[in-house]
Amino acid sequence: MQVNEFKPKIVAFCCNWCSYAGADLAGTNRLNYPADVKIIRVPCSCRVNPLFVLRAFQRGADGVIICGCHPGDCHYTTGNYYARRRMTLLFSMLDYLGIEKERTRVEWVSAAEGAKFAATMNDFVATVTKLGENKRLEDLRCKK
Amino acid sequence: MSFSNNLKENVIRSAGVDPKKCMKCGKCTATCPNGNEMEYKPHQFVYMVEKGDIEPLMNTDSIYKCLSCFACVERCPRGVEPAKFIEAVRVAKIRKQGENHLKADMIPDLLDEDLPQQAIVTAFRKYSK
Amino acid sequence: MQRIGVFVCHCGTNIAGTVDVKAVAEAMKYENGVVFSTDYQYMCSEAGQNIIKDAIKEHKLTGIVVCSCSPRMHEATFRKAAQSVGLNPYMVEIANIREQCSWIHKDMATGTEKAIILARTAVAKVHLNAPLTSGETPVVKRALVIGGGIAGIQTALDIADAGFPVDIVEKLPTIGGKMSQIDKTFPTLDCAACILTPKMVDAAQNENIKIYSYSEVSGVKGFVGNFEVTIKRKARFVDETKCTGCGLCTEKCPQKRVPNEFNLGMDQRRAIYIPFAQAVPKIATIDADYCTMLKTGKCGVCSKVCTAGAIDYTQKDEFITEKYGAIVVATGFNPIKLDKYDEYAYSQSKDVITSLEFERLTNAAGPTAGKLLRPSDGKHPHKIVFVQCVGSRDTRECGKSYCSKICCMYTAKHAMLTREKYPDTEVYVFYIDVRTPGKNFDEFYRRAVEEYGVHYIKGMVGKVIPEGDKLIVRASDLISNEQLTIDADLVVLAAAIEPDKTARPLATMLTASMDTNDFFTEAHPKLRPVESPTAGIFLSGACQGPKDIPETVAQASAAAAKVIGLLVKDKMKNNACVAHSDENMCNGCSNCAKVCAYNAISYVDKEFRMPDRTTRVRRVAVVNDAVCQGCGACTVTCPSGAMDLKGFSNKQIMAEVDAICK
Amino acid sequence: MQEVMKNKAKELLASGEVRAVIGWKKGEFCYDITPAVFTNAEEIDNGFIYDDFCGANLSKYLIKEAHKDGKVLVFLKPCDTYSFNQLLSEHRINREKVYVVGVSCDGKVDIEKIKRTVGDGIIALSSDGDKISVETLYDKYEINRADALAERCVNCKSKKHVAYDELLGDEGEVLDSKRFDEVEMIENMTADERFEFWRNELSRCIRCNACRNVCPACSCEKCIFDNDNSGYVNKAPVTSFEENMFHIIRAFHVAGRCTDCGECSRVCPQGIPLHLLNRKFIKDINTLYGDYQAGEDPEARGPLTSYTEKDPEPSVVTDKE
Repeated sequence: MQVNEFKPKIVAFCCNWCSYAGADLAGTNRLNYPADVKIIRVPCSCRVNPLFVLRAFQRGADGVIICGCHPGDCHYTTGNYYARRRMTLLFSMLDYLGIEKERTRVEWVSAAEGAKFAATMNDFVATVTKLGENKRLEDLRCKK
Repeated sequence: MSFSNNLKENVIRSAGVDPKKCMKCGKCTATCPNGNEMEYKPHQFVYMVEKGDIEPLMNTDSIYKCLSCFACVERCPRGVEPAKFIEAVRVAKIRKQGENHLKADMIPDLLDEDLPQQAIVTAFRKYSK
Repeated sequence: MQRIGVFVCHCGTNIAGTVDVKAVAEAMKYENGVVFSTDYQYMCSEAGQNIIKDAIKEHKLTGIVVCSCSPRMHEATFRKAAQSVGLNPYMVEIANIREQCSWIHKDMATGTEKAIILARTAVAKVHLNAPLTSGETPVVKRALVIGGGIAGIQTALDIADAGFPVDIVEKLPTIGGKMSQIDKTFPTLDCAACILTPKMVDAAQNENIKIYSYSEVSGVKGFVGNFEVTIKRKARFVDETKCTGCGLCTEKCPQKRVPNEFNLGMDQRRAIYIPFAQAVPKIATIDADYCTMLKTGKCGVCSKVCTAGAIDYTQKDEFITEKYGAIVVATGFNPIKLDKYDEYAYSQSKDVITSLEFERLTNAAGPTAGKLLRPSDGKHPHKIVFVQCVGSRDTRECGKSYCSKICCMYTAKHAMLTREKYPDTEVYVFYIDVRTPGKNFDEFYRRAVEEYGVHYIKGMVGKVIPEGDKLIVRASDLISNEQLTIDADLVVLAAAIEPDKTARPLATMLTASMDTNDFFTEAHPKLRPVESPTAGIFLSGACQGPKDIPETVAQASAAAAKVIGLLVKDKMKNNACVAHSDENMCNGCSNCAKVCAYNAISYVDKEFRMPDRTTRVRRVAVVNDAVCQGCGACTVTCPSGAMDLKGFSNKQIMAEVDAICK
Repeated sequence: MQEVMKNKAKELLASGEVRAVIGWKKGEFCYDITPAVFTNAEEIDNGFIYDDFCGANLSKYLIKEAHKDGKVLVFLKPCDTYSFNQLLSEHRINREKVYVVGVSCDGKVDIEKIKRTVGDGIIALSSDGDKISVETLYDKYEINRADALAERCVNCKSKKHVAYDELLGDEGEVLDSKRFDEVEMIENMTADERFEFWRNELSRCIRCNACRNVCPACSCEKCIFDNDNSGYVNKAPVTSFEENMFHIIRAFHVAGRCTDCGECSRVCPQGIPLHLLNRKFIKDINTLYGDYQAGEDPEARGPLTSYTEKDPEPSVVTDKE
């Protein structure tokens, strides 16, 4: 086994009503996914400011994923529709700037989709691990 | 991909409408002025195209019984436009070399003095290449 | 500087099995601002809560972090515990080290490491937490029901029975709605009037119910608990307080040629009229479009015959304003206009009628006194064709893409009743599908076929051609795969139903959302079916989607229950985690209001003192705490960052991000 | 044209119809024309100018000027009227206090392009139809005007005014511009090339904030980068990340509101093609959510404050090949 195995830092923004509950369900069902994923609870995916995504990358995150209710099921009716447009445009811009687009993702996970949550995280961590450390968008001051 | 699948896709593509939109109400057949003359009625065209069952449609004279009056197109509640499938099947048939329903030299005998000019032109368009 | 306490829960072995809880508690002691850190078997137990309470008091904690199960589980528990010893409940943060840590990781080292990071993240957030208080707004204990059909009546009765005053606003001179026009009701075939009119009388006599008939809502201000509604009372030129409803004027009025809308124009009424015998309120109304006196100033017959002296030709529209805590929308439906369906010859032949017209033709109080006669020549029809899905499930512009839901059943009813009363009549029903989900519904439809001999034909009518006194119906029979031609005497079209035209402008006034078909949208399609996403607005009946009477009544009562649940509260506790706009930074650009699903944001012009001692008036956003639900959509759309969300502020979330990425 | 504009300005000032006039005046050099507020005929006679170098978009100045008492006259070129409309839709300008005079525009000249040919030391410039005569300390030159046109004018999107009270000169048409070609070229690079391209461009940023200060969409009362409470406060780039971050955030904040007036690139002292960031958002919005031109219709709802249920998923970006 490699000694200095790369462990990515993954920030997951989860909406309180669907995806955070989906993450809880993954736990209740003891579905394993890497410990590299750390979840931040937000009321709705529309609360996620593109600035938060950039901030995470600045502080050395290797991947950022945003999870919300499925379109049409938003607890606040329309929040995730706005989030969808914002994130699509942000990701497209990051890609345009040459940042690996695989480091960003939006996934709709309902409160009943514990298995999907775990599978999504496994897949995302694997993708980001393959990419390696985030070098293109990080602030060297923040890196220890 | 099998041949029949290709044929189905070709017919759907040249019809330019989606048979899956059909809710099988039968208003096309109800409204068809020539429906009882047809072996396969307009609603069957839609259904059979969707199933990929196109050979029988190509071999029936129903494709020539359709008057292209577009009553079914006008009245279809789902925008399926059955006449376009009939037209597409007919075109698929005619495009096969030598499968024309009428040969050009047969037409003079069939002409009738009272036949409107437009009908003659339509007949040429519809029954031959 | 905060004084933070950290409490790590073992949850038996649920957490302690894969997380070294002692190590987590120990690690937290060295975090900035943490003055106390401990672990315990079950933090949620009484003993565990006491540890928290004691520590808050002893160490003068200003914020706490509980490392335990999901906040969705016990956040409320720990907030309550904190509050009981004087710590603001919003100074409590939960680090979810069970569902999102111990339960998904297998080895102790990984679990412990992650738990420490999660705890540290929560500590970082608590540093920036501020005590929050939920605002409170008093609730006006009065409800408004818009629409006086069976939905509105039922909702009003239920609310009134619970002891709350409720007003019904009905645009027509009488309440009763569509149900009053219906003859019999499926699947029991009891007469509609027999079950509706007692309810109308109940509503009129109930002390808590006030009926504003011939009135419309013309303006809505305010928010949940505190709506201010302007009601336009249209001039009916009859003094409501004096009219006894004797009906003498409606017999003497010389203007006899007014199409009677209650019978869908199949007969005529006078210019002064009472819509039907059981109308509530039973007050005459003058139709200004036809009244000779109002148009030319010459006549005055009604005034002369009225012994009560109730006629007042000078009456004007009157506007009244009333406060309400909750508003129920019950604006109902109408059959669509069929002028775009020329193939069915509706506008060409009097004998092609809609199903609602058929109801009136079979109703004892209808234009034919209940005898089924053809509108054209008054003859008894011997062959009747019913056409279903006229305009329903039709994606063309003239149609409605949805299923109107009630037509299958009422057509079965019409067919059955016709065969029962007139066994010599042949009845054909053309259908695409027969949809009968409902208690005793399919049995009802089968009875029409099996006992009454109604001919159900799977197929559709393509064209109806009036020929002599016959209607030539050309149709398809898809089972036998042939075209049919039927020479019918009467054709009945089951026209699609659509929301009442008044619903759209009303929705704008209420800021309640609607779908593309103008049906009101519910707050959640499954779990909150009688509430609009706009707080304090409730939905009753067909305004939310096509419904039959039992469903309408069920929804009406459900809406009433929701309204009662709101009105019993003296004050409403608002969500504490609401958006807040910093007026010094706000540009007044309106982008936040555009994304707000609740219309919680309004704008005011405010005077600001400038550094050079001048003043400047700027437009700034103001969030209504009582309406904001705290989703945060506005915070992201705000370019200047003036808008922030309490409890989930930009700085708090970024502190969490920083802690995770450390 | 200049004389007509001067007369119009003087006429309205004299009649008391307007309190002030926002126009352009000469700066230190003959080519650095700057925006200016004129309050009397004398100032106009002495300083008002309208020539090939009046690139500045005057709409942003209305935010401050139109708050004071009395009406303000402003001269707007076609592209400026889009910014004006956008500011109106965001309630930043009181329409009643503005008298908009639309002026026709046949493209403005980019002094950097001229300098590339003639070098420094320009002392005089005059344009005559298709030619521009340049006199430097060292020599005289004549160059084609078309070769000196600013990039945004070469790819002009519209010569039509979308708002005005009065029009001087001829009204033009909305043009079928090739403004997205360059964006597409970058899109077609590999990720590594794109990263290199932008690193090369953005690393030159000195955070002078000129792009922000000139931008009509960047007109916040207080910019988050200057606000200690925002959590994003950041006044000068310390690392490469911050250069990226500043420009991404700025572009995102104006996404859906940017009218593509091109002022950011015009004023950038480092010559960073900032408009290519904004155009990327505009291009994405057009392809993903339907054509939208900010400022075209002040009543229209911006693409980021609206949605449809059938919007494409973010995976159109993250999963594309």
